Amino acid sequence: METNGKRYQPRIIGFLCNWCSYTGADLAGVSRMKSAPNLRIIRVMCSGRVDPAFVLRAFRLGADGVLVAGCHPGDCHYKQGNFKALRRAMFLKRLLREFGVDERRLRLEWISASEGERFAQVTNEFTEQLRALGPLQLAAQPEAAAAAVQEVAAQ
Amino acid sequence: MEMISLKIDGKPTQVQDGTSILAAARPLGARIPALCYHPLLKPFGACRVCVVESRGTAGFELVTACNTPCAEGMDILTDSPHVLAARRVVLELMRARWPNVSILKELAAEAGLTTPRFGSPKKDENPEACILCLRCVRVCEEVVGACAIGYEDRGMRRRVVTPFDQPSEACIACGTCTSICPTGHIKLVPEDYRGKPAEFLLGPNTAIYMPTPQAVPKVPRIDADTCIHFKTGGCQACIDVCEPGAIRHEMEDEEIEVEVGQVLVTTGFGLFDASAMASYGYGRLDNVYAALEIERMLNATGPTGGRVLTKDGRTPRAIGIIHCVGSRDENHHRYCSRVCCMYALKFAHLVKERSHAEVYNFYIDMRAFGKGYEEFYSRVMDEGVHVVRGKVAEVVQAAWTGRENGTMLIRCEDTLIGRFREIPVDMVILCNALQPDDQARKVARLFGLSRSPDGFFLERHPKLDPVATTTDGLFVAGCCQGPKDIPDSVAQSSAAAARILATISKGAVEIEPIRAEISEEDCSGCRTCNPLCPYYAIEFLAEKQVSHVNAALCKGCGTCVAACPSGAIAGHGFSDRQINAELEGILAV
Amino acid sequence: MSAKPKVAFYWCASCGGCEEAVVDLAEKVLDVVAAVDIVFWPVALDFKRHDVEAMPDGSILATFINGAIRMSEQEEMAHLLRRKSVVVVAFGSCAQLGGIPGLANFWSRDTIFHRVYQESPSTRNQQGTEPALETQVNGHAVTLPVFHETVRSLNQVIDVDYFLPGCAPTPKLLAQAVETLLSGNLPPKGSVLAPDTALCDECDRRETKPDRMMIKEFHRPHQVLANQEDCLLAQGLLCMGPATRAGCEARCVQGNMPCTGCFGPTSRVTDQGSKILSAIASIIDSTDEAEVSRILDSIPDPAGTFYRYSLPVSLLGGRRPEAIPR
Amino acid sequence: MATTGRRFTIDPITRLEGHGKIEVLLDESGNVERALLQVPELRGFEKFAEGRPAEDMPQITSRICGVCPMAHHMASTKALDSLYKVDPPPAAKKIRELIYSTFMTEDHALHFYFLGGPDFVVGPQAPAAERNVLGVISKVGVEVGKRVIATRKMLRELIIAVAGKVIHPVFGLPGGVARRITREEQEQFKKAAGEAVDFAKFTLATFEEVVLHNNDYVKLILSDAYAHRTYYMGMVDQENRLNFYDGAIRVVSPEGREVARFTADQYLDYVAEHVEPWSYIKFCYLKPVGWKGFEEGGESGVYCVAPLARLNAADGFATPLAKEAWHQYFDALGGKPVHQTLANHWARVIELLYAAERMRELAMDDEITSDNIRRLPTEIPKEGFGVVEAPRGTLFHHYQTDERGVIRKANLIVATQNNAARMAMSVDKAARGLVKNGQVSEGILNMVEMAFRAYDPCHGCATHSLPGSMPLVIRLWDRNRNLVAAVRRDSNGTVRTDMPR
Repeated sequence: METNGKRYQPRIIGFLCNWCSYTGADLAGVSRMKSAPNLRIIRVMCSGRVDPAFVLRAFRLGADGVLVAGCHPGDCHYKQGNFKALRRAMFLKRLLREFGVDERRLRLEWISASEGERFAQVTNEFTEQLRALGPLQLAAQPEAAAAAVQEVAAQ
Repeated sequence: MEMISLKIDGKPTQVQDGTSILAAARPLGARIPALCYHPLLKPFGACRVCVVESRGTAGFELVTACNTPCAEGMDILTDSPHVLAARRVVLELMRARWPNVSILKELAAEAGLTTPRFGSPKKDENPEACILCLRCVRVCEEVVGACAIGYEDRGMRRRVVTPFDQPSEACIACGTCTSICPTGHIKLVPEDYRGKPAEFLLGPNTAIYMPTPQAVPKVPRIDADTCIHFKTGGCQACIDVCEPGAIRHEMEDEEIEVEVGQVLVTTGFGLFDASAMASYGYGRLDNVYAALEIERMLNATGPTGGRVLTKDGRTPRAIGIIHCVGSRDENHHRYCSRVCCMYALKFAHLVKERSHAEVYNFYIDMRAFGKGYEEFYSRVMDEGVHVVRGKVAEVVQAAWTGRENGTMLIRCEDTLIGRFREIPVDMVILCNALQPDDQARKVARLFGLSRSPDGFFLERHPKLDPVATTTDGLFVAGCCQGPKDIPDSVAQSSAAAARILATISKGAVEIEPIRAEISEEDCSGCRTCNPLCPYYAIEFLAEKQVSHVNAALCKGCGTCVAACPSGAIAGHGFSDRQINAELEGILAV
Repeated sequence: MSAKPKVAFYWCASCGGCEEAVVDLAEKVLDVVAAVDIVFWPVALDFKRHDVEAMPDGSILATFINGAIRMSEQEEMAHLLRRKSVVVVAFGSCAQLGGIPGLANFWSRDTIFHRVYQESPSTRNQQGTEPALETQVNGHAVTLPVFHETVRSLNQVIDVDYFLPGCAPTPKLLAQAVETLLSGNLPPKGSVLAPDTALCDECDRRETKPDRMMIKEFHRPHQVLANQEDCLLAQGLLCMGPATRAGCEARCVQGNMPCTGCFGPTSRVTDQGSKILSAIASIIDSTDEAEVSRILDSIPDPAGTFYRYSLPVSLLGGRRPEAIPR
Repeated sequence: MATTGRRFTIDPITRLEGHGKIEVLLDESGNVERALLQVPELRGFEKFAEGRPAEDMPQITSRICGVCPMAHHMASTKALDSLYKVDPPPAAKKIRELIYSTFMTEDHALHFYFLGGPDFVVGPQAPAAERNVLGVISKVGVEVGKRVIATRKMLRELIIAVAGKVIHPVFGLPGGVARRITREEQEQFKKAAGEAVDFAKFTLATFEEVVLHNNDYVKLILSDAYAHRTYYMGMVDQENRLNFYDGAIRVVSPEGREVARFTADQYLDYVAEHVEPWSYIKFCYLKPVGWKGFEEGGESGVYCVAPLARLNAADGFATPLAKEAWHQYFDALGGKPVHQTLANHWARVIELLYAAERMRELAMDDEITSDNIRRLPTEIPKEGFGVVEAPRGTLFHHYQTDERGVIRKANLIVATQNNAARMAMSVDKAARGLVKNGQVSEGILNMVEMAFRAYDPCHGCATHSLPGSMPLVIRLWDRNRNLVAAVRRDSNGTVRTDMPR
């Protein structure tokens, strides 16, 4: 999709678990793999740390998509964290639907530390998908966002 | 127990009551032949070859020595005319039925018998015919205790059989019957024999054996699967013969729990099963060997004493060594097993050293990367080993008759000359790939190790931390982490050991400051977090009605932080505030 | 003019329940009347907007505004009262969070109008008449205030000093709030004038919570006979208590019904809905996608349930305009 | 002042989903051409109910009105019974009606002493500043005032105990109620009910003494200024006796003939709503008769609800004291139907007595402490209807759901909407009677105010005036949209007429 002549560049937030996905991303880099620059990574210790509020806030602050990536089921460094992430993501997708936000804008992936290639592929694929979906226009609630931002500042 | 005195061939002797005449006579040098008699078995008196003359006041009688107990004042003759006549007739009758059985021939000759006068309706020409001594049936019952065989019918029609002539369930394939049979009528036939040295097939062929000639510790062991005792509870003959009394059948496997602070995982590798590549004929063609089998064959203490032999015992004229079997192969393992090139060259070298066979190495790339390896490579070249650069397409049987001496053809493309070639060989050696052990997955789960796509255990960082894992106190070394040769394995495990010792000597463990903390005044005691902690670090303080995080147990995953519905749990290191600030930042532009 | 501190009450898009809460001060209402000078209370006293406009800015000590902001005139009054008041208190769930009327943010002005004035089965309206900002009646232009596209909480329209939560706030909390304001030592700006722990803290059933609260299936209140002793969440009823600020003394739970979250989140949580979602998802007792999805099916309306009172202040705010079914 | 159209300020009349406005439009000769009562607010519950689980509706719809939340809660709960086709156990029905009667008692008490009462008890001529609960108290004595407050408090606390909350209760579920009543609570109810009945008797006595023994008041009540010959609607039991909680809806003609008798699920055949572009409220009318504008008489579908209408629509009461009062009422007012709007007050006090009596009956019934308080739904939900008599009139809830019981469509007809047309007529009538040749009689304020108060208006719903006079401003516009006059009562209660220029 084209916006003012330039190719539309979706903004993606990636929450990557420290042990698998973040290392995987690192590997992708070490292995000189090409992946879209649209993904902006936030490292967390475990995908289980990802509070659904982070995802919503990311959307509120202008992200067009959010990627949550963790270890493969059974390989979680914290045994079960990724299953919590899975359940939250499944639930969150249902919620997004009701808010009229395409659930594909939230993506949960299992990327192990050795899957640098997969990381690159997911990133590129997701970027293309979001490009096809176009920019996310949330219900205009500037005050809400402002309030949220203030709180962050206040803490 | 009272003693009995009697005379044998005029020699007076004393024996314990109940001793058979045979047992009493043999020590005195009396020559009493016997067929059905065996010292381990109860006397049976079936063959009647052991007849002797017993003189008494009322004249004499002929008795079988094996099952007639001695009696006070007996006067026994073992080679009187009566005895010899009677024995000759017995043997004559047996020979009439089994003319070619060697032991009967010998005894007959001894008894001065030439060709028998009789014929037999059941004449059996077989030199290994069953002479119905029934030692086998009795040993199976009396010693082995398996009772796997018996006999049917009587007189002329008697036969030794398994129940209902079916393969006997009770048979434990101990082979005792074969060894006790005087004519070699019973044979032990191992299944699925593929012309390999027995040790690759049957495992130990005796119940007590030495694992390998160079076993460490160098002590024999009992194979419970083969040992009669573990099957029948009987036998234990070994205990009688072992003077130091070193044998303990009652010993059992036991699990020993050891509490440790750190673990070094060195569970090694598994071998690629070459039969998966059917076109190379492993398991199908007689003289196609896997690398480890050749290791044994080339071993001075191996089954062939280190000689290079084909199945039928000839020295091969030409040998093909195929590299990268299962390695560097899209269909099997994409990685290089790293050790094959060098051991393949070693084989070539040893074969050259011990035979005049031509040696062909079929390789994709020759990887002689280590210290001194390249030199070894050129040396092997100088020894006249042929190398063909190309992946072998298939190995086919070229010879069909015995006279063709089992020649095979190796078909491949020689990429250096760009030609398709067929090379005849007598023996093929396959260099199987190294692959993760079958148990690797279990081990990984047990220790919470990650595995790379190829299935080997994952180190913390491929460059910066190749011996540690993502779990503190857990290290990996050797081929369980990836294919490597001995020097590399030694180096890696030494490194790991050093790391472990460093922590031990420090005596304290540093844990990350990343951790969850519950604020008591903020916690409502809703207990949502309680079941979430994988380390059981969250406890509920009943008296205060709030939950509490044990800082020592908490690993800081933050799952509880994200879950706390009233935001009462602070995630130090990755707090909501920090992450929100990150979000603000990266989404600001 | 008396020296008594001046206090004003005003209402926007609300149900009058907050007003009732004031009346429920019962005998205390007289004390309040005695202690302060109520200068504006359209529901009760006869003062007009022009009276308020006449007051000097900041002459009112405290104004309690309840109700969400839906109509243009409510917005105007809010701004006016903000100017005139030292302290503005968002009084009740609607003013603090948007409240139940805020659920309208799942829809647009047009869809609401269409439903109410055209589609409703009892409505007879062939001409498709709808209320208009300006109508000609006998040649006179008669006007109506603007119905905004979305519902907003008070602090999304004006700067709010304090929040008094609840639908409706309990007389107890109201009395405390008035006391605090009169006492002069004011809490930090932005404070919510209620306890800052979750409801479980004051719930009689807390003791009955199991050690390992994992849930295999959720029930809707009408599907089971919940016992009157044990934690409702443990009984599989979706109780918002763990994610809801205390202060109501767990009245709904005493009525044997789960908390619906009218007190909003604690000060440490921005988005009440996503927090309870996270908590609930965490304690679902399954790692099998199909089963989890089956369990989630037993919660028919997550958005409307988790944001029952806080939709306008939620991070997403409401349904994306483009996505509103017509 | 050509721009006055833009200049006017919005002043609270009383809260009709926001603030009410009255616009009086004059013709050339300066006589009233049209007087409009505007309701300038809407919240749209019908729409945002969609997608919500049906079982949450009793709690969501109660937010329509924080003053009579119990009415919505109960109508909605009954709609769920019908939605799931589940009949509550006897105990549950009794508990519901007990709580509902308790609520009716305290709400009517609220109106009589805090809202409507002042007009009479203190007196229509008294300065507005005195016409509030304090005025009432000073008139009838502090003791009484305390008693009023104490009684309401007692009743509301009982409701809290059983229904969870009094402002927005939670105990209603399809097939019954969520919570048992304990023996202790029953004792409290017995005690409270006793006091409530005494209180109601006392209130009726007060009303008779203060109002009925005062000819001016009686005249006022009977005066034609507040009379509209319309249809009347109310709920009745099998014997056509007035009932708040359950029964059939009965409609009588201006002549008092029964013209319709229907159940909740038939409401669409009898009730319809009319839309005017100048107000956010919809005007109800009888569908079979049809909408003929804001007109009286049998030809016009305009009808009336709430106490006056309920007594007109019923043939009596089920409880002794109320029955007695009923006869007294119609004897004094010349038989059924009574068209005088102000009679609402009297009718309301009688209803107060009935509610208290009914409460006492149910409190005495030991079955209310039964454990069998709910029957679990088994049917697949599709459509449900619920109706109750709210203090301010008949209240309809109508839901359609999917098979999971999630609301697809909701329709609500709230009490005061039924009265909207008749109320508008009262305003118009008052204005016409009082504005002549551009001259405004100051009496217009009281008159209109009295008319209003009598309806105890609670537009859609959530509408009450608490102590004090109903704040009011009326603007008069001439043909050229010039402000002729703005009449308002100021804070000190004195009436002021602003004449531009």
